[in-house]
Amino acid sequence: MAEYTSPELLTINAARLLRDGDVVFVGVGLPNLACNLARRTHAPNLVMIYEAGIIGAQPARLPLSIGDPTLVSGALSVCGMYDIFALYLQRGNVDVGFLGGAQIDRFGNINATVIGEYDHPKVRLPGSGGSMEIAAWANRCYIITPHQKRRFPEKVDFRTSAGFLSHRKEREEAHLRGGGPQAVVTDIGILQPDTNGELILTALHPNKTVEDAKANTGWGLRIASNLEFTEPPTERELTILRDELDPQRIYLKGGE
Amino acid sequence: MAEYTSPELLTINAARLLRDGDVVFVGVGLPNLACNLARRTHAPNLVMIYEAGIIGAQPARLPLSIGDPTLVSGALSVCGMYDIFALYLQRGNVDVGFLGGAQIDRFGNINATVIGEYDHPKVRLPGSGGSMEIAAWANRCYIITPHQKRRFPEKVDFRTSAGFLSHRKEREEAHLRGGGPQAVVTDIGILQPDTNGELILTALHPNKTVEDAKANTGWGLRIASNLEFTEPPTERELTILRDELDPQRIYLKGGE
Amino acid sequence: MSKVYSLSEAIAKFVKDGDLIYAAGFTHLIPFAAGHEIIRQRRRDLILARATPDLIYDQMVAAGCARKVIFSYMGNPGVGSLRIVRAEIEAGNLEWEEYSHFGMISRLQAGATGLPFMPMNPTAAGDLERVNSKYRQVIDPYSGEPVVVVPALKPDVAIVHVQRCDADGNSQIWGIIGEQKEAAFAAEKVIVTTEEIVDENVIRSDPNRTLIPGFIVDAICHVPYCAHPSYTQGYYDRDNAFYLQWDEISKNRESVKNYLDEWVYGVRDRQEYWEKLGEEVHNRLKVTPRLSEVVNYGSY
Amino acid sequence: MSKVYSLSEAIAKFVKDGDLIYAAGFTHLIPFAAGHEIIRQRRRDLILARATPDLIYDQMVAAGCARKVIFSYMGNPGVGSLRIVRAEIEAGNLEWEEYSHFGMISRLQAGATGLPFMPMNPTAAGDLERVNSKYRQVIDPYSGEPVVVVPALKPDVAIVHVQRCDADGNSQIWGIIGEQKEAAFAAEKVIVTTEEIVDENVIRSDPNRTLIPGFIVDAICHVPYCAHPSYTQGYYDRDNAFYLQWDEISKNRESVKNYLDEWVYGVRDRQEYWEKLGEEVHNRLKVTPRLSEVVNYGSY
Repeated sequence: MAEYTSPELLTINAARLLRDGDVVFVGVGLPNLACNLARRTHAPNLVMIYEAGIIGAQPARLPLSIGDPTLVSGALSVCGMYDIFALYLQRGNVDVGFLGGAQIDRFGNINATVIGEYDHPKVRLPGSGGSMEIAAWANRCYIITPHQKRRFPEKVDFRTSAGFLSHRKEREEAHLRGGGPQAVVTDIGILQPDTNGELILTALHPNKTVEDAKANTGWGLRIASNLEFTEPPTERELTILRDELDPQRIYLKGGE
Repeated sequence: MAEYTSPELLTINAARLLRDGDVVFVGVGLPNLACNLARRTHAPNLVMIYEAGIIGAQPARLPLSIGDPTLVSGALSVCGMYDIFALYLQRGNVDVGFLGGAQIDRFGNINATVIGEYDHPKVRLPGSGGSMEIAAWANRCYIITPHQKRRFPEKVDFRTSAGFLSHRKEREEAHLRGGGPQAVVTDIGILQPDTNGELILTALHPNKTVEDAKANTGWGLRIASNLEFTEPPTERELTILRDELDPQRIYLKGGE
Repeated sequence: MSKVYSLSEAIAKFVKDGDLIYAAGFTHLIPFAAGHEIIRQRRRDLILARATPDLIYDQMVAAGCARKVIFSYMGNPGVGSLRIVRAEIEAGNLEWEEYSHFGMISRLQAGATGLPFMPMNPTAAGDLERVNSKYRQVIDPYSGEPVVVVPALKPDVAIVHVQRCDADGNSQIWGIIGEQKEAAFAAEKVIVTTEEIVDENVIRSDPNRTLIPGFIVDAICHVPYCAHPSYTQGYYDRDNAFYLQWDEISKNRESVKNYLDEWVYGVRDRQEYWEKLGEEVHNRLKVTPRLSEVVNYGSY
Repeated sequence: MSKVYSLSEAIAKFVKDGDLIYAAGFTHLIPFAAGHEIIRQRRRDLILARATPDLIYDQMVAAGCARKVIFSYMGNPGVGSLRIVRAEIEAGNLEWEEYSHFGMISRLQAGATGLPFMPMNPTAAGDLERVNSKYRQVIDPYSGEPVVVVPALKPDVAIVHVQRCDADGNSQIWGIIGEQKEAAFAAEKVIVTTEEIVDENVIRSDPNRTLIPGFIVDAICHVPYCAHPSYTQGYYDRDNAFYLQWDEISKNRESVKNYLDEWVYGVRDRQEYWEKLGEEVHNRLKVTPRLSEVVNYGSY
């Protein structure tokens, strides 16, 4: 079995969740790599949209910021920021959004704003950016994150973006057009919402255990009755990632 | 004194009301000619905006419709219809609007919608177009119209756009950003609102009389105490209109 | 799967009786060929929405396709009255729903942006809001003052004519862009008619010019001269003579019937229509080039 | 009267202590030269609004120009934390007002379009709306459902960097256009900085490219390389190395002070700054051309 780093594992598993034809609202870093990997494997018709207003980018180099000029040159369309959020995201033209944050709680709510009290922050984080709307309006959301106890509290300090709130029913009653988080891809396995919207462990990566997952989760993590095991990264996936997509290992080096 | 047609008289008097630097929301026909005449005489920095989304047109031929392609080629800017109404008109970037209609009443309200009952129209007119917003939001509005009794009723059948409503106070209480109609230019003279917002005769054209005006107005037209007389069209004004702006007499032939 | 269809296939597949249609284009780029194809396919009970119904809806109403029009200015632009629509309304044969231009375009803006309504500052005119109950008010929570709102317009089908697009429907438009983008995003289905289908690289050379992304487009139809007697900036002129001629034709039903028989039912498609117009018209509407300066996007 | 000023004249004339400033540009076209000039002129008590404060506001906050920031994402894009703004907020030295990106840009959209507020569909996240009382709700009069609203943002001064404009300020932008247009229309005063002042005929050759009309512009400043370390599409690349370097510099106040002394207070203007950056940087940021296809507007 091939050797791989944790970011490679995350990226490959995120890529596999994408479907051909998906319109993806994507940031830089691992989500960008995951989309490009999916495009080169099972999802050649995937469309990448960036919050900077870029549709159908064809970057000639690895983009280093959400507004990298390489995303613009050769793109299919570029529009303003109001339009990208309104015509694309709010209107319902986005299938998939990627989210991240400092804390993800039991019901998939995310905190990217503040640790401690909002008015007297212990640690001030970057804030929502586009994530409040992505979480609400993209048809499906995926979260890519290292699996650490401090990142998975029972309840987030600040709800920057909505998962299932306190229960799937609460999200449904809010009439949000998007379906909420569909999977959290970690370096231990994959968490997915159950019928109540609670994140439970549905898959383990090779050589990882249920105990690894439980020990690194801040709530009493439940395990799916039909727990699955992810296929290890293939040589092909790793080759594309390493040779084509991030040859300088800017995002793929291990040790995050 | 030079001979001139009624449309020439209207156009020249409308042109004189424009100021250098004015941003004018303009339609085709006489308002377009008036703006171009003003640009060639006392208002070289006047900016013409068309509801089709055209800013700073430099037409090489006389535009025959509001969306004539000659208005686009060589313009300074072209934007969408939402933007032209929102960013320009609603935002307060338009100094002057031109209005017209089948009926103009004592307080400068205009009907461009229907003669008779709305649901069972005797004569169905084109409707508002942009005039509802122009009348409300342009800083100053001017109306160009032949002076006929049926066009000047005491009260319009349908209020397509707001003049001073029932009184200047009523308009002020509506907090509209624009100042309302400033002048109605007719082939007899000029009507302007008094302190109550009622249109009164403030100027007569050469060879016209107060009696002409009264006989052709559908309410008891009051006469300004300092009634003025307009300067007759000059040779220069007529020459520019006839030789440069409408050499084929599409809009300037007499007899309307 | 290719989304490139002939116009007649696209109309057959995507336009149903009873649909709310928005054939876009403010004076410019009006998709007359699509209107004629709808007439030929004898669609019925359509709701026809456009800021300015223009000749295209006058003809569709004359042909019996519509049960209702939604508009903000019902005139023959630069000429005068829109005789057929007007007569049908005056006779009580046609439903209508009416806005100001800004109200109409705000409805599309709401539809396009996924909002339930769009606010507008008050105009105080009052009567249009009184007769059209879709105009409502909300109170601005910051000032306590009223704001006028109109509900989102979401056409079943938008038909949008463009200068050029690629085979996936990524579409570039210049000149008057009117409500082309908003109509496409507001609608459930989008039919793009285009003067040219170009290589994807032409589109990618200038992404800021692309107003409609291919993935919201359902059908792409290559229809040169689609807009006549309206025009396509840079491709051919507006046929002003026909707008004047229609004013005469539409004065009586017999001449309207003759027109439709000859120019709509009597031709197979737009190509035949264009050829039938003949050399004189072709030459009269020809345009000499006036090119944009290039811009440099840079190779990154 | 000419509206062409040197940048230092324009800042002196149009930016006052206490003003609400919107230096526009989403990653692209950030007017760093204007930020540096504001620092050199020692403006105080500014309210600095931007979706992403970016390094420009980190530097202005470090220099003591600001009393408050308004933002929706406070990071060093592609690098990590925005250390100075973050530290000042954590220390309680800096007021802040916070939105999501869509909330922020909706505020500008309302300001630009002359509306008192803009509606947005609910996101249900709740906490940001709880801590920021400028978020309000109105009830959609059609469905009875709540809609979230934010009030218009009307900056005292917008600073907008563009690729090219004419001497009247008619400005063309391509690449990421972010909130450039909205900021200009929303603001009371508009300062345009430009890579090039071109002949009016260049602008008129492609009117659809003109996002900002000259008559809303108060000052036009010819400032090549204004955006460094941000970039101007087609003119020079983003200086990613500097974004990484700032992450180090901003770790302590001494190195920040040294940076400002050397690169802001220590140079007269952008030209001196650019020359000081030196050949290696110039070459590293050079861009080879990639030109748009032309379009034909036609001679009418």
